[in-house]
Formats: sequence, structure tokens, C-alpha cells
Amino acid sequence: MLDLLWLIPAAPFASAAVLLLVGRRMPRKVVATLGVVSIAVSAIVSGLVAIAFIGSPPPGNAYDQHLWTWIAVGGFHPGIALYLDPLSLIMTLVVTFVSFLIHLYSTEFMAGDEGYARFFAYMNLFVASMVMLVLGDNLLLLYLGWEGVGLCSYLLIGFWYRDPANGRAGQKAFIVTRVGDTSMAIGLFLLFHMLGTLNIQELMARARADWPVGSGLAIAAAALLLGGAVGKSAQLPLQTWLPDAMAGPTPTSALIHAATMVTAGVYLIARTHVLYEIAPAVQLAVAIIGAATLLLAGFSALVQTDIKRVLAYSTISQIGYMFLALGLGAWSAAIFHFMTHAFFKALLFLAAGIVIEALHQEHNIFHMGGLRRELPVAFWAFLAGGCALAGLPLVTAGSYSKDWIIASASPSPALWAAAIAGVLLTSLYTFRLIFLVFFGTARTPVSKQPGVAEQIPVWVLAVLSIVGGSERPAYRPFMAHLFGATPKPPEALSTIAAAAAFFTGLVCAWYFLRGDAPATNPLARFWYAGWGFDWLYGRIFVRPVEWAARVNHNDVIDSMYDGLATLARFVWRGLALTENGKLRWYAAAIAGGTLIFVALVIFL
Amino acid sequence: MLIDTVLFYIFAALVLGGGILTITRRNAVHSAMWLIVSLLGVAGLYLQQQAEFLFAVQIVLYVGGIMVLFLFVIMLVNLDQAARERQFNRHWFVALVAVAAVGAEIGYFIYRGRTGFHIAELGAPIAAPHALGNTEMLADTLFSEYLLPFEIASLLLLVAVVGAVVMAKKRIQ
Amino acid sequence: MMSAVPVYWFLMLSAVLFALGVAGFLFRRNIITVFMSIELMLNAVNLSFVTFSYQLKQVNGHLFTFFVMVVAAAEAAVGLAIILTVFKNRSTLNIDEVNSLKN
Amino acid sequence: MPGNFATASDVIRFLPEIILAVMGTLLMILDPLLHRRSSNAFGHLSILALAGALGGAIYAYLNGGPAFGGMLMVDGFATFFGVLVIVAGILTILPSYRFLARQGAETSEYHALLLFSVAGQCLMVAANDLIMVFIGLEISSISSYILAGYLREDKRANEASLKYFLLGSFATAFFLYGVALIYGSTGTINLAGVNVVLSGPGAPSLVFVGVAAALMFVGLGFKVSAAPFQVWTPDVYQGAPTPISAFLSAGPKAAAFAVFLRIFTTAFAPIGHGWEPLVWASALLSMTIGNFAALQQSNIKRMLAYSSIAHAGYVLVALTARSEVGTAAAMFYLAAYAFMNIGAFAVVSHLSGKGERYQNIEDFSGLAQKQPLAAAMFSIFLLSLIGVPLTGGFFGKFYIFKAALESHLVWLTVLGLLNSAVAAYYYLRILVMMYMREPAEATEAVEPLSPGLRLALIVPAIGTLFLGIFPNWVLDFAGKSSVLLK
Repeated sequence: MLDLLWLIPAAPFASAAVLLLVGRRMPRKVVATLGVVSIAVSAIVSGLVAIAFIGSPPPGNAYDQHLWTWIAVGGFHPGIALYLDPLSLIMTLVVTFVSFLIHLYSTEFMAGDEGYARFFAYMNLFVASMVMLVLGDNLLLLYLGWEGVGLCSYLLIGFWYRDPANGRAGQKAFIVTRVGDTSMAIGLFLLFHMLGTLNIQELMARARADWPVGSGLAIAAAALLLGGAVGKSAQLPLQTWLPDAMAGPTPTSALIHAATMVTAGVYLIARTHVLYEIAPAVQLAVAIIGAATLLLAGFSALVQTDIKRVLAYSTISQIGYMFLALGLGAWSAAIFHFMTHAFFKALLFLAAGIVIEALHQEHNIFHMGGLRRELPVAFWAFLAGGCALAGLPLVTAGSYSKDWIIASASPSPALWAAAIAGVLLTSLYTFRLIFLVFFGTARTPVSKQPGVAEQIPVWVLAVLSIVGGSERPAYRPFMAHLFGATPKPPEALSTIAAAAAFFTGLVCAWYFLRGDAPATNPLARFWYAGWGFDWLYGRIFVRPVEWAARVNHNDVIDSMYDGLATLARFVWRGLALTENGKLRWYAAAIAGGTLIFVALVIFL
Repeated sequence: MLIDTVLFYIFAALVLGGGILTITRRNAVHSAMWLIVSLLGVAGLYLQQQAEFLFAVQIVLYVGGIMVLFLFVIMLVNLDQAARERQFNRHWFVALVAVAAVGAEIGYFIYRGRTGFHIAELGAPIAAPHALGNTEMLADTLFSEYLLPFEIASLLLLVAVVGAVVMAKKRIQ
Repeated sequence: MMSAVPVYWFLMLSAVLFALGVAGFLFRRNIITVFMSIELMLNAVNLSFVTFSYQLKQVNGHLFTFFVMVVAAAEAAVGLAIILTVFKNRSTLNIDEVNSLKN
Repeated sequence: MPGNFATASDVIRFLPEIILAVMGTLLMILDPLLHRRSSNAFGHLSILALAGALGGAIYAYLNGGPAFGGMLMVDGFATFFGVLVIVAGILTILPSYRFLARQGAETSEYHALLLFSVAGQCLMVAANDLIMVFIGLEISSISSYILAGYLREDKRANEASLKYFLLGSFATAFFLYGVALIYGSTGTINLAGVNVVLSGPGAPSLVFVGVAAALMFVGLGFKVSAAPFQVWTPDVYQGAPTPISAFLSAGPKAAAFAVFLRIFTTAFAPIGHGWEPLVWASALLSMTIGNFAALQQSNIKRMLAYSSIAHAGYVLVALTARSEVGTAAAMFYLAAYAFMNIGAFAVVSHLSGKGERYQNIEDFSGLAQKQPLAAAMFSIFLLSLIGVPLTGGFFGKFYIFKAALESHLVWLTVLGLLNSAVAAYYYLRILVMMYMREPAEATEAVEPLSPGLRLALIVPAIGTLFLGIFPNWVLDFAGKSSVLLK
């Protein structure tokens, strides 16, 4: 069964190729069937592979499928080879399965769109790249997947290209992640150069053997890779692209910018966790980045008015949790949270998609309201997803994964406090969103109810968001093969604290955050609205929130990227001057170059 | 020996004087004439260094062929208009400095390396230039060692002929 | 037999002539004169070759010079044809006016 | 040996050049007979000639060795580049059919000059003596000057031709001066001989040979458009007929790089530490200037020209490594580059329309809707130019930076990687235009793909992907052939 592994990336890739080349001429039914069935094949195969893998684990608890040797020159032989171990298995399963659901959803969601074939082609290509990223056994394949998912993300953000703003958002995403990608490419090169192999497992083994803990090379490599992870996963300071990326179609946001691609950074760090173990300083940095991001993004989510941007900031914040877990060495917890997050965040986006579709592309949550009765499917889905996101204790998947992370943070009081504060924030913005959208009075009439193709994925994901955490007892030893058995952290206190934070957030949201006007200036708005508002709240809560929101409202860091772009333009202008069309200037450049070159030789 | 030195000065004066006037005369015909003077000076220097064959080729090919072609073209184009235009560009001073620097650089390093030329002589010389006479020796080498370049030069000339014809043909179609 | 003139005088002369050619290329506006400057540079190179050849008592340098001349002839034919076409199309030989291709 | 005319083995090793020269001449003879009746015939004949030359080159390789008393050296290296320039020639002719017909230009001289140019490049890559290098270079260059201005009624083509010609001759003069100094200091112009003198006792001082190397660098750097001698590239690529721009970026460039590699890694190998700073600086300058200048460029031909400068920079990085791995990396990269760049230019040529009206990046708007095949192929070329894995461009870059790292050029590698990150931006702009815009005037007017063009797109695409997916074979061969000094 395991030898079918190659089918998982191959099926969507083949389908993408067909759709790209001849998709335009195919009827929509065929396009949809091809697009969905190819992913279904992937999902089924990964299910079968998982059963085989868990049923009779291969020796060493890892399976390597060598397809062919890519190059064999100069003593190294990277192959096109897939590597299956518990980590990649979980990732593949989640990616293919969630992708399948989202593709199914898209058949209806995108039905009216003229770029139907194009959409499915990109989405299939994305799945193929993502699976390649996860399953690749060497740095080249990892990099291939990494670039591939970035490209698809870029293409899909700008999918509705008639609005130039979308194109700009795509470019911004591209440029910002590019900063991280470059860092990662340099890091990969460094690893390859210093350790002399491209195979990830060998690399890790050699790193462990050759590099003492805290060695400069290990720190450099880990930090460079972290740069890539931070860019792809939208963590501080490269987080600014993700909210803008919401310009893409909602299924894209659900799949790429919530469930899968943005967690590639988490995967990268987990895959190379050995490096971080021998570079404790960088590992600590991972934890701090995670904690800082989860708080800042949480604040930002609190004041957004666009439903998808709220979810985007929430994604950043949740990935912050995963980074926190990675930084604490709780590798399995991070991956576990990735899994539950994939379920509930995809669910939230799909539900948001239903809402947006029903309200004629309305994104502003202050123009929504009262949808509880109008769109029950969306409401229940949102409620399930929201509870999982905010971590309703004991009954939702999210609480299991998040409590695990919080408990892991207990040795460090500051990080622990940040994690708990994060729960409070999550609960606040989640329920603010739910209350604003589904309670109160209806402001926009509902024009469309979701069809079957949209409902099935939503229901499945809703169930998974609730029960998806229950396999944790089995999960923990399964991952222990890879990450080493870690003692189960004491969770009681954390669970109680998180529960308290959750309910506080819920209650506060009910009382304070149901205002019917945009919270761009909550203080004033809340005064006018006359909602129960007291001096304490204004002093202690709103001001800092406002401040944090303002600081983090993309301005500071955005201007840095603008600066980069301006610099590039400036250089370009300088260079453009040299190409003025005048032959004699050119000759002078050649003569001047000669002068300098000869001088270099004579005087150097 | 003195006569050699005197001859060198005369030819060098021709070369440099001709060169300077070539690049400073307003009128292109005058420039071409001075270029011929300079080329003749170079031919003289060839002769002084016992390169009789090249001396002849310089006069026949360069002065007799290439320069006539130049003059021909200059006559073909509108001379008056060309003469009226400013001949030097505004940044001539900067360019002059750059060129002086190039010249000085190369000159400096030739001066520095003047002893270098003797170092690398490859064993014994093949033969003294006078053993056979320059032209015979040249022919001997040309048709043995340098046979291929000689034959291939015909391809080069063919390319030039085709190229010139393409460029000079009348309208397309 | 050896000329009384030190060999590096020839080389200096050649260097100066080369620099003159470069200068002409950079200063002149008339395309034909610019082209003539290239001929000056080529002659400077040839002079160096002949001098070295004389110095080394070989004829290889002479042969190289010979081929440079052949190439110069070919270039002259092609180059002048190109210049003529440019003149036909633009009615100018001012090098600074041939600048429609630029950023 | 002296006094003997060519032996049979000489002729065999010289076969590709003979075939090309004879066929080129034949085209000229047939011109009055065939003219007007079937102008495609010249294209067919040229492809036949190039295919013959390809066979000849392989046959010559199988009977390899020095030819004509060491003037030529038919080894793996020469064959690799010989095959490369011949294939580049074929790939140039394929899109030329439609292009020439659209512009109403004659075909006979065009193809003859193209064949001559390829013959010159074959000579260059096999040359083992500076005189052959020079003559090959000139044959290739003079034909290129004419081809760049082939549409002689077109002012832009004229100007391109003039600029290319004048600056080319200017740079060649520097090259020749360098050769003269080499001759003066070592007493030979044979590459192996120069190496022997330079590595033997009593070698001339480094300064002396170094200056010669620097001057030769000027001439060769010009041909490969390495900074700071790259200034002509955008103007000439823009003004020249598009298939010729493609050709210039592949054939002459690859051949000049072959000469570069051969001279600098054989003849000048003993003074490597002397010229390394020059190549280092030039590599960095080329990459930076090329990429940054391309960022905001709106004319696609100029943009590809800048990208060509940047790619020359990458290859120079491989040269800076001064190792056999570096040489092999450069060879592989040039092969990949030839495919992807000729392919990209073929798309540009296809779209440009009569009089090459459409040259702007905006003109590619919505190409994916009108001609998905052309757009898909173009995407492959662009992705390869970016260096995305599974394409030849990726492995080229990977291998180059690997070679650079092995030679401890850490800074150059890092700067190169940063540069390739910048580069992705402008290539993707075109991708966005094709896939994310509505068709515009140019894409509405685009003609259906002719069979020749279809081939001209698919063959390089297959080549690009082949080099990306199965790079082994070519890498092996390049690795074996990169040992130039036995």
C-alpha cells in the first residue's frame, strides 16, 4: 500500500497540467469533476497509506520511496524521493483531506466565475506543491514545494484580477514572503554546504553529530530557516501580507491562507527540529516570536471590520501558538494544533464564504447581523468553528491542542501568561464576530442559501472541529517516535486558566463588543452607542487595545517594505539614466570600465 | 644606428601628427587624409622592423583599399550638413581625462614591464627573420601552421560581401 | 641588425596611438570619423604585434597583423554599408542623434 | 607537420564548419533560382544544414582530438558548445519563418548569414589558438551586426546594427590589444603554449599578463554582455529582429563564454588569483545591474536584455569559482539558458505583430485566454528564468552557487541568491499579465500558432524541463568535458 505514495502529489499535478492547457475548452462539469476527483484520489491514497503505515509501521518508523535519481554528480545524489514518517503522514493526511473538502465546496462557490478551470488548475497545483513540500525527502524537493505553494498563493490572491487592488495584494504577499524565502534559500545552501548532503534526515543526523550545542553554524542555519518560516507563516515581522491576501477567493483563503500553506513554516521548523535543539537561542526566539505574534495579531483581529480580515488575523495569531509550541520544544503539540486549526479555520472560512455569498459580496461585519435564523448552516458552522478556535473547554478540538501548548509553556511564566492572554483575546474577537454577524438585527437581505456541495464540507469540518482533538491520547505516542517522548505536562491549572479566559472573553464580548458601528474608534463609538461602558474598561482595556491595534495596523512594518520598493525604484532610475541611447556614453562606459579593470590589475 | 633613431622620430611624428589631426579635423575628408598619413607612418615603422610584406599590405590594403572606401562613402553622404554640425561633444574634457588616463596607464605599465619582454622568449628563436627573407618566411608559416586561419579568412570575407550587399540593397520587396 | 631604437619606444608609440583612437571614438560626433578612430586603434595593435614579433624573432606576430588587416577590411565594408543605411534612413551622421533606442 | 595540407582527420574534425559554410554558400547560389517562388525553402535548407552540422559535430567528437596542427581542439567541451550553438541556430530559424514573412523580408541572406554566424561560433568554441578565436569571433560578430540590422528599412534595426557594430569593433580593439600583450610577454598565441609559459619558470610578471587578461576580458565581456561592458545589450536586443535578439542571447553569448572559459581556465589558469577580482566584480555588477534595471522595464525585449545581463553575471560567478565544477556549472547553465531564453523570445516574436509593434509587457495581457499553449510555454520559460525547481534554470543556478561555495565565494553566493530573489519579481509580472488580465489589442490580434512556431515553443520547453527533471545526462557530460587541461 505504501508504494502508492507517489500518487498523492502526482494526481493533482496531472490534473492541474490538463486543466491549465485545455481547461478552457472543457465543460464546467468536467473541470469540476477532474479538479475534485484528483484531490479525492490523493485523499483516499493518503488514507490508505496512513492505515498501512499505522497498521504495520515500516522499519525505523519511516518509509522512503525513491522514484528516480535526480542528479548524481560530484558525490551527491538527491533523488525525487518521498519520505513518509509520522510528521509527514499527519501533514499529508490533513492537507489532502481538507483540500478535498474545500475543492468540493469550490465547485459550488466558484460556479458563476468565468475563471473556473483556471481556479481549479491553480488549486490542484497548490495541493501537489504542498504535498511535495511535506513529503520531499531532500532540500531540493522541499524548496520546490516551497516555491510552488508561494507561486500558487500569488496567483490565487490576484485571481480576481479586474480589481487592481487584488493584484497589489498578490504582489505584496509575494514580495514580503520573498524576503523570508531568500533567507531560507541561503539557509538551505548553508546546510548543504556545511554538511554535504541534501537529504533532510542525513542532514539532521550530521548536524547532531557535527555541531555542538550552541555552535555558530547551527545558530546561523536555524536563524536563516526561521526567516523563511516567519515569512511563509506570516509571523512577526513578516506578517503583513496575510490580511491583504484575503483578496483571493474564499476557498483559497480557507485552504492556502488558513489551513495549509501558512503552516509550512511550522512544518519546516518541526522537520528540522534537531537544528533548533542545538541552537537553543534561536529556539527561544521562535517562542518569543510566536508569543508576540499571537498577542499582536489578536489585538488586530479585535478591531477589524472585514470578516475575512478578522479570520486572517486570527490565523496569524493561531500560528503564533504553533510557533510558541515549537519554541518550547513541544513539537508534537505544534503539529497537533496545526491539525485542529486546519479543521476549524477552514470551517470558519467556508462559513464566512457562505455568508459573503449570501450577502452579495458583503465583507463588512457591521453590515451583517441577525443571520442566525437566515443562514442557520453558517451559524452552526461558525459556532462550532468559533468555539473550537476560542477553545471551549473539553468539548472542542481546539481546546485540546491549545491547552497542550499552554501547559507546555508553564515553565516560563511570561510565555504562559501571553498564551492565556491570547485565549482571552481569541475568545473576545471570535465571539464579537459571531455576535455581530449572527445576532442583532439583519442589515442586509440574504439572497442565496448554500447548496449541497457547500454544506457537506461544512458539516464534515464542523464535526471534526468538535471531535478532532479526541485522538490525542493515541497521537502522542505516535509522534513520540519522531520527536522523542516528552513527559505529559501538567494541564490542570492551564486548562482551568484557559477556561476562565475563554468565558471571560465570551462574556465581555457579549457585553462590550456588540456595537453596531465600526470600531475604528471604539471609545467614541461605544459612548455614542450607550453600551455599558465604564471608566475602568476605557482606561485599562480600550486604550491599550487601540494603541496595539494602531501600532500593528501594518503601518510601521509596511513602511519598511515600501522603503525597500522605493530603494529598488531609486536604483532603477539611476540605472535607467545610463541607458540613454547615446552611443558615446556607452563607449565611455566601456572605456571607463577598461580603465578601472586595468587599474585593478596594476595596483591590486 | 643614428639613422634608425632619426627615422623612428620621423615616422612617429607622422603617426602621431596624423592621428591627432584625424580626430580633430572638422571636415571628414581631411580627417581621412590625415588618417592616411598616419597609416603611412605605421607602414614606415613596419619597414623599420623588417616587416616588408606587411609594409606592402599596409599600403595596398589599408591606404589603397580601406581608405578609398572611406572617402567614397564620405563623398556619398551629405558633407555640408555633416561639416556644419558641432564636432565635439560637451563632455570632451571629462572624456579627455579618461583617455589620458587610459593612455597613461598602458604607457606606465609598458614602461614598467619593458624588461619583461626579454624574459619570456621561448627558447631559441625559430629563425632569424633574415635567413629566408621576411616574405618567404611568412608564406612558409602561413601555408603550413596558419593554413586554417588563412582558409577561414575567405569565409570571413564572404560574410562581409554578403553583409554589405544586404545592407546596400534597395527596398525590401 | 638590432635597431638602436629601444623596443619599448615602439610600444609607447603604439599605446599613445591606441589612446588617440579611443579619444577619437569618444569625442567625435561624425559616425565616419568615429569609425576611423577604430582604424587608429587597430593600427596601434598591429604596431605592437610587429614590434613584439621583431623582438621575438618570429613571424607569428606578422601573421596576426595580417589577419587583423583582413578583418579590418571586412569590417570596413560592412561598417560603411551600415553607416550608409543609417544615413539613408535618418539623413544624419551625427552620432548623438541616433538615439531612439533607450530607456 | 609544417608544409602538409590538411589530413583526413583534420577534415573530419572540421566537419560541422565545412557543412555550414558550404550550405551557406549554396543558399546564396540558389537565391536567384529560388527567389520568390518558395521563400520557406531557405529556412528548410538551413535547418537541414544545421541538422547536418549537428551530426557532423557528433561525428567529429567521436573522432576527436586536435586538428590543423593544434589550431582547433575538438574535445567534449568544444562539442558541448558546438551542439549548443547549432541547436540555438535551429531554434532561431523555427520562429523566423513567420517573422520574416510578416515583415516581408528576404530569406536567403538571412539564413546564409545565420549559418555563417553559427559556423563562426563553432570555430570559436573549438579554437585553441588566439588567432582562431579572433577569426571565429569576427565571423560570428560581423554576421550578427548585419542580422541585427537586417530589417534595414526599420530605423530601430538600423540603429541597433550601428551601435552593435561600432561598440563591438571598439571592444574588439581592446581584445586585440590584450592578445598583442600576451604575445609580447609569452611569445605565443597558442592557448596551451601560453599556459606552459605562464606556469613555467621565468614567467613574465603578473602585472603584465594581468593587464593583457583585463583587456581581453573587455572584448569577451562585451560579447557576453557582462557589466560594465553590457551597455549595448538593451538597445541592440530591442532594435534587432526578435528572432535575432533570441539568437544573440544564446549563440554568440554561449560561444563567447566558451572562449572565455577556455582562455581563462587554460591559458590564464596560472594567474587565476590575478584575474579573479575582475571576474568577481563583473559578476556582481552584472547581476545587480541586470536585475535592478529590469525591475521596472516596460519593453519586454529590453527586459529580457537586462535579464540576459543578469544571467551573464550568474555564469561569471561560476567562472569566478575557478574550478572544474565551476566550468561544468557554467556549461550546464548556458545550455539551460539557451533553451529558456530562445523560447521566451519566440513567444515575444510570435506576439510582436507586423513591424514589431507590440513589445510592451502590457501587450501580453490575457494571452492565456487567447492561446493557452503559448502562455503555458512562456510560463515554463519564465519559471526557469526565475530558477524554480524542476526547470533547467534551477539546476543551473543551484550548480553554479554550489561551485561558488566550494571555492569559498560565500559573499558572492549570498549576493547572487539575493539577486535571484529580486529577479523573480519582474518575471512574474509577465505571468500576471498573461493569466490575470483581459486580452488587449495585441493579444486580440495575435495570429494562430504556425507549425514552426509550435515547434519553436515546444522544443525549448521540453529542453528546459528535461534539464530540470533529468539533468544527469547533461551534467555528466559537462562534468567530463570541463577538464580542459589534461
